[in-house]
Amino acid sequence: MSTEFEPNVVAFLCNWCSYAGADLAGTSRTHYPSNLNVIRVMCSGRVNPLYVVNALQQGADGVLVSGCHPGDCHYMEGNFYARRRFTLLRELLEYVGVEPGRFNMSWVSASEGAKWKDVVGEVTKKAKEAGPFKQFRRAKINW
Amino acid sequence: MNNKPKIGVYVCHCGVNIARTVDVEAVREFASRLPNVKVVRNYAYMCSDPGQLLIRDDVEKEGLNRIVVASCSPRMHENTFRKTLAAAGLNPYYLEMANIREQCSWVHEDREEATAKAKKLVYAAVAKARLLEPLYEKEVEVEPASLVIGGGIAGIQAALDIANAGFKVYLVEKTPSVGGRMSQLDKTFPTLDCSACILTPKMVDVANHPNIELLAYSQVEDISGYVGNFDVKVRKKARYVDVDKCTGCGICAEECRLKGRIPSEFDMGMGKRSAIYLPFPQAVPAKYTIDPERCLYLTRGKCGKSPKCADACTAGAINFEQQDEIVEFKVGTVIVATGFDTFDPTRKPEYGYADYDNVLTGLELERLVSASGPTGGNIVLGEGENAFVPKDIAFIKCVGSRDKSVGNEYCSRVCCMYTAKLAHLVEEKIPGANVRIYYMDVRAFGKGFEEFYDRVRREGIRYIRGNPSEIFKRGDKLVIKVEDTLAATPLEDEVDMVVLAVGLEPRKDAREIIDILRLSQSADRFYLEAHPKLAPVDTATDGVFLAGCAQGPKDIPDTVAQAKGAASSALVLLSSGKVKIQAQISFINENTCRGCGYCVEICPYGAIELVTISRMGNPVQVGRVNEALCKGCGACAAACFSGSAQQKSFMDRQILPQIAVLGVMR
Amino acid sequence: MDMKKVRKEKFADFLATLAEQKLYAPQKVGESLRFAPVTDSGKVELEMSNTTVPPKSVFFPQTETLYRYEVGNTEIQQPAMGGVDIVLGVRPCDARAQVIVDSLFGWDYNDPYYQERRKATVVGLACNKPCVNCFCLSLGGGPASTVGLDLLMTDLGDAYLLQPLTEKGEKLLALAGETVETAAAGDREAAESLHGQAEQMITRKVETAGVAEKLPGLWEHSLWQETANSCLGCGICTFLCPTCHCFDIQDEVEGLEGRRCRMWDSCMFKEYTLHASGHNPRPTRRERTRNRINHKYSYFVQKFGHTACVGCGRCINYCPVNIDLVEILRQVKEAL
Amino acid sequence: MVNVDKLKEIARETISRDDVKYLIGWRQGTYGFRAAPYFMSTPEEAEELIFSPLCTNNLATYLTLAEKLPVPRGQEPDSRKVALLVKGCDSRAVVQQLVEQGISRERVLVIGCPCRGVIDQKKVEAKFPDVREAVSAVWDGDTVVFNLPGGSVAVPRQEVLAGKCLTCRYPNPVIADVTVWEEVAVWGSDDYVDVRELEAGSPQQRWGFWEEKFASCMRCYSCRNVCPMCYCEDCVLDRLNPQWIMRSVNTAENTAFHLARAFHLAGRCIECGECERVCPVDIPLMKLNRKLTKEVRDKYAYEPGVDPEAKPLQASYRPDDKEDFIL
Repeated sequence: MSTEFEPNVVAFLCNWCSYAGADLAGTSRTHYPSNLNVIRVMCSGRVNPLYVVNALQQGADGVLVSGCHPGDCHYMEGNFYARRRFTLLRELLEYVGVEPGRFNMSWVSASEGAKWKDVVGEVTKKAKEAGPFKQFRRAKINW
Repeated sequence: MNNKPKIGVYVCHCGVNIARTVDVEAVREFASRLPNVKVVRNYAYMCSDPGQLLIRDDVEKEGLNRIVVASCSPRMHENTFRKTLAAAGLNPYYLEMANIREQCSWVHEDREEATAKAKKLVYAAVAKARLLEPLYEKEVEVEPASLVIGGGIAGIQAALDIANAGFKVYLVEKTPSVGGRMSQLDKTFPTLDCSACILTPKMVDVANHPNIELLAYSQVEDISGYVGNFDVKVRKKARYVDVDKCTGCGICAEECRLKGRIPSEFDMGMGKRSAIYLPFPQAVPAKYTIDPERCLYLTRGKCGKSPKCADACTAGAINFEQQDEIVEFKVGTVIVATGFDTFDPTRKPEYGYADYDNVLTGLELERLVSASGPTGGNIVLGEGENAFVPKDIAFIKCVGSRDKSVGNEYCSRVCCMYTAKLAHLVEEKIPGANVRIYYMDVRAFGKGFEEFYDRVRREGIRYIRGNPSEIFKRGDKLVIKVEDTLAATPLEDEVDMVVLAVGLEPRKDAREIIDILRLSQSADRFYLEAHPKLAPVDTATDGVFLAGCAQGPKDIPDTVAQAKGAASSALVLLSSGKVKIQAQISFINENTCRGCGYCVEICPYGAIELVTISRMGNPVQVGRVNEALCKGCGACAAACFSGSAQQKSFMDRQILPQIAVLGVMR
Repeated sequence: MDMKKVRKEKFADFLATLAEQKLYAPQKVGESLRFAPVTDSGKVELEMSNTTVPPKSVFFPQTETLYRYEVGNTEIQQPAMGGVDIVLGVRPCDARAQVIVDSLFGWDYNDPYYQERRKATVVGLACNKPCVNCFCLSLGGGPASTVGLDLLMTDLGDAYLLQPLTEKGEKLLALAGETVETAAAGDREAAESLHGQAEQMITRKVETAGVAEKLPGLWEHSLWQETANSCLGCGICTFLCPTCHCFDIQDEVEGLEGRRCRMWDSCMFKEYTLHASGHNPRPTRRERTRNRINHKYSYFVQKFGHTACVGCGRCINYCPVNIDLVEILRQVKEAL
Repeated sequence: MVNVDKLKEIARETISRDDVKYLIGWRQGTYGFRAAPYFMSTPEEAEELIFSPLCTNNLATYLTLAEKLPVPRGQEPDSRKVALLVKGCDSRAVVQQLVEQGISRERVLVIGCPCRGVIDQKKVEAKFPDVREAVSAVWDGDTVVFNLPGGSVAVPRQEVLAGKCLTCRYPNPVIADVTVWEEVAVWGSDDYVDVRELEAGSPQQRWGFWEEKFASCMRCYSCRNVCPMCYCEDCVLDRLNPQWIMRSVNTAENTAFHLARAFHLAGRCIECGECERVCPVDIPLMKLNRKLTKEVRDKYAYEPGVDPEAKPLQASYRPDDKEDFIL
């Protein structure tokens, strides 16, 4: 077994597009790294930006939020709000010294199983490059 | 009541689909050590009857009260297992699924990695399952009636379908008569059948149908409520004619002092009418209306010694005292079929529509070629001594469509074909006419369209590829400045008549319905459907459907098809009589809500409103969710600073433990 | 006990003799001063008015693990206790404050975590220039008070005079060896003169006599509401108070590992008295403000015989809205 | 220009009105270069009112901080207005509170005080370290004059004004029922130089900048409590269920707290600088807030607290919002 650093990525997927896209990747038997674990929510607009901070704090080395392409939101507008929130959150995270590769967002539709595979590959690679997240990781600080 | 979580975890092999890559026994063993987990089992096919029976037995024997199924995607079998829970006497929302097939065993090859991930996913599901709460799907009754807004062909068709199924329909039409745009057309492409001949019977059916209440010359003022229970307020504008007495004989119009002096809307201003009028001969209802903005008596309070119409009306139907009337009723569903406006070509001043009499729009030409039109079907320009029959005729396509400069990026879908149709009719009516069509592209995509386009070209109509830059007058002629882009030559084409194939636009007053029904607009400003592919007649508001050009430009068959679709969607609700309300909806903790209204702004369904409550005697404003309107997207929850807005089954306190597990577990 | 002195150029060497010990001294953390473990003697900051965070943070850390456990396992592991040998640079007011806090942690229960740290040697630093809001004189202290100290340092300009007060203080000086020298004749007088000058600089005064007795009678007095009007309800006054000692106990779990810990709490927070039922016996800032003053100047006096205030002035210096304890006490005094 | 007598007169009139509950202004503090918030309910109290370079506190906070006491059965809640003195920056807080419906317009009477900048107490204390008694100050041209015990000293504004005042673009109230004196000319502009400086570093450098600062936080919540935009009944950041942030005070929890606080202020911070001013351990919080203010301005051309009719930034979107980082 290699002792190479394997990042831990937490992903928030909307039920209608991205989660379905991820299911399609499975149905099509595409293969991708196992570093990413999914939390299903109904809409990317449901993802509270503090989830991302919390995930980093709790041990994630990378976080992904994925929703429907703009205009395709099952709830019409959720991903537009998400886009604003996470654009700002990303700026804030980088500003305090979180590496740019750690937080990502993607639009993956229900038909884009192949894109999902690429996205997983990409965010895993970026998190790997950034290394273990230490800045404000909660675990065992001051224990 | 002991509701301490007792969780049963069921790990599915899915034959070998999961078991080949995931060590299900290891996952089972791992899960058995997790907090609150009482029972863990492996089974070949959890979704099979024996699989489901396992759960039911354990619930009964072990007293389980939360179930985690680690199997395929919840998008696949969540409903299956919810039913299993219900059958076992558990609330169906005590279920959480771990997707270890689509998002684990099928996408990972390494058995160790896949097993590790499956454990994590199971743990995350257990962590959430501990905190699940029971949810209840509420049902509301559906009022067995429907409102159709707009009396064009879309509204007529939808109304007839619903009425024929046995439900009451209120058909509201803004103008004095149903019929809409289709009634103004002469022939329809590509079959060239007479528009009026196929439309009029339907109009009459609407008027006579026992289930249809036609509210012509009326406007929707307000709609409140939610799916199944909309409260509608309609303003019936005063016609100043008692419709019960009016026989439609028309003597009043003959007698009117303003006879022949008011441009007829129906004839696009080219024909003339009286102040009391029937918009067109086949109008339904065949009742006269007094134009309150023109009638001398209504505008000046005086019409000679006495209004001639009233004097002439033997039925005594004229009533200048008539007032607008508000009609209120309840419906279960609403169909919006408000149609379109044609593009106003004065917004393209280079085409000289405002400057030159002989520049017409397609719809104006339509009236000219119509036998019921102002010229009796003869294409004659000018009046009196100057009247002439044009010989050189040019059409310009895509006027106001596919044109970012006027804000319309979309294709209007009908202009290519109506241009071909009109060109054909011109050729037919003016022997020897020299007709050419300036175009960017020809889109003849429908049934019989390409054949018709081909026929028209064979009839000698010239298609010249080029987008004219200017039209100006030279002597008696109109000159079109254009570059033939296929020949790469600049042209100055002298013609007698230019027909602008204007595109379709949303109604100028489209906003009104948006505000009333909380609809959205797509980028093209037409009403937005719930899903462009899979819910093309639905809207974001449950129970509200779209038909016809209100949703986007389309031709008559598409309009009718969509109207039938909207009607059948409405009928699903009407005939079942009940509608289920989502269970996984949002709620707001009124104790902690600060009333900032972010959720109200964000909710795409207008499901949240601010209400004033008393907090220890102090009036405070808080958000409140209308459960019938909420669709459970959770956008409010993400926007809420105080965490007061939450989505059931996706509450912060349920998601944070999932994050913790996925983060902490390596 | 012999007085010594350490020349400033030798101060680093002096600290080096304590290198084996776990030494805490004022240092800049972020943008403010507090007591922190010394890893680099160059970072020790003694040219200060006082630390923002009082040295109570050493003896009674803001967050402290009491024990650790695994979820589902009844065994607990206790962390190592102690970890502090010397606390250097403590102002006399803060040293007196710690003695006040001692009575709390050794009253009905001897708190081992606290007591273990209190075994540390406390090296004081006399104030040559008290701050604007110091009023220690009114509370029985002073710029060179020795209460709670094992050794008192006085800044003589080019050297620190070292005055051992206890055996622990002597021991520390013994360790210092060659880095310190015997104080010269006149050093003591110089120090005393500085102490006297410092006392002169203290202009703020409170009259504490009778306050404890009077406070209960002012329960419904309007001064509490007037004070609370501008109060933000933050924790500055209590967190920075060297005698405030309230704490909360929480279990914090990460995955399957957990710990029980305690952390400072503040009676100025709404949650402080919030019951699980939702009832809050101190529902507004008025009650909370009243409680803070009553606790320091009445309840504590009744229980332990002395006020829980040493006049360090921090609550006044740092209050963002100029709520001034001296002023409140004046109002209490004047109230009818 | 600053006619305090006029201000007192207006205050007296205002407080005499039947429909005004109390008036919040400033008065001289108890020591040094301080002013203190001042709650007045009688006309006589107006005598103590001041408006000077010492008046740093943003009193708009008190509009939302005011506790609603239980109304005894059978009594009507007090619906009288609160009158409030505002500087330019403070007035933006009032506007934003209106946007977010934290207050209702008819319950507030805004008395506008065009302002020439308030002091940074630390800068002044560094200049006059030995001053112990309460000192008043006035504006005079481009200086601030301190009436020290030994005589008045004029100091150029640049040397003593708070950082936010040096880049101030809103010295005049953007909302007011009465404006006490004529507007002052705008002198500041803001290029977010401080933010850009930090942005230029590497992630390691940026974290290096923040780490110790966040580590030094005691979570006294003064930054949150003083903020005129933070007025939730129950703040998520110290809630126990769900617990977003543990009570433990350490770098991880403190950082999460500050990120969450800053994010909650995205598109809402009106840059009154109070959080930074009150921080007892001097965390440069405005440097954090201003990052988002800058992004909000650059990306969405949005500025909070200037238009009471505006939609909140986080509750609106444009279909063509930038999305260059999205995969």
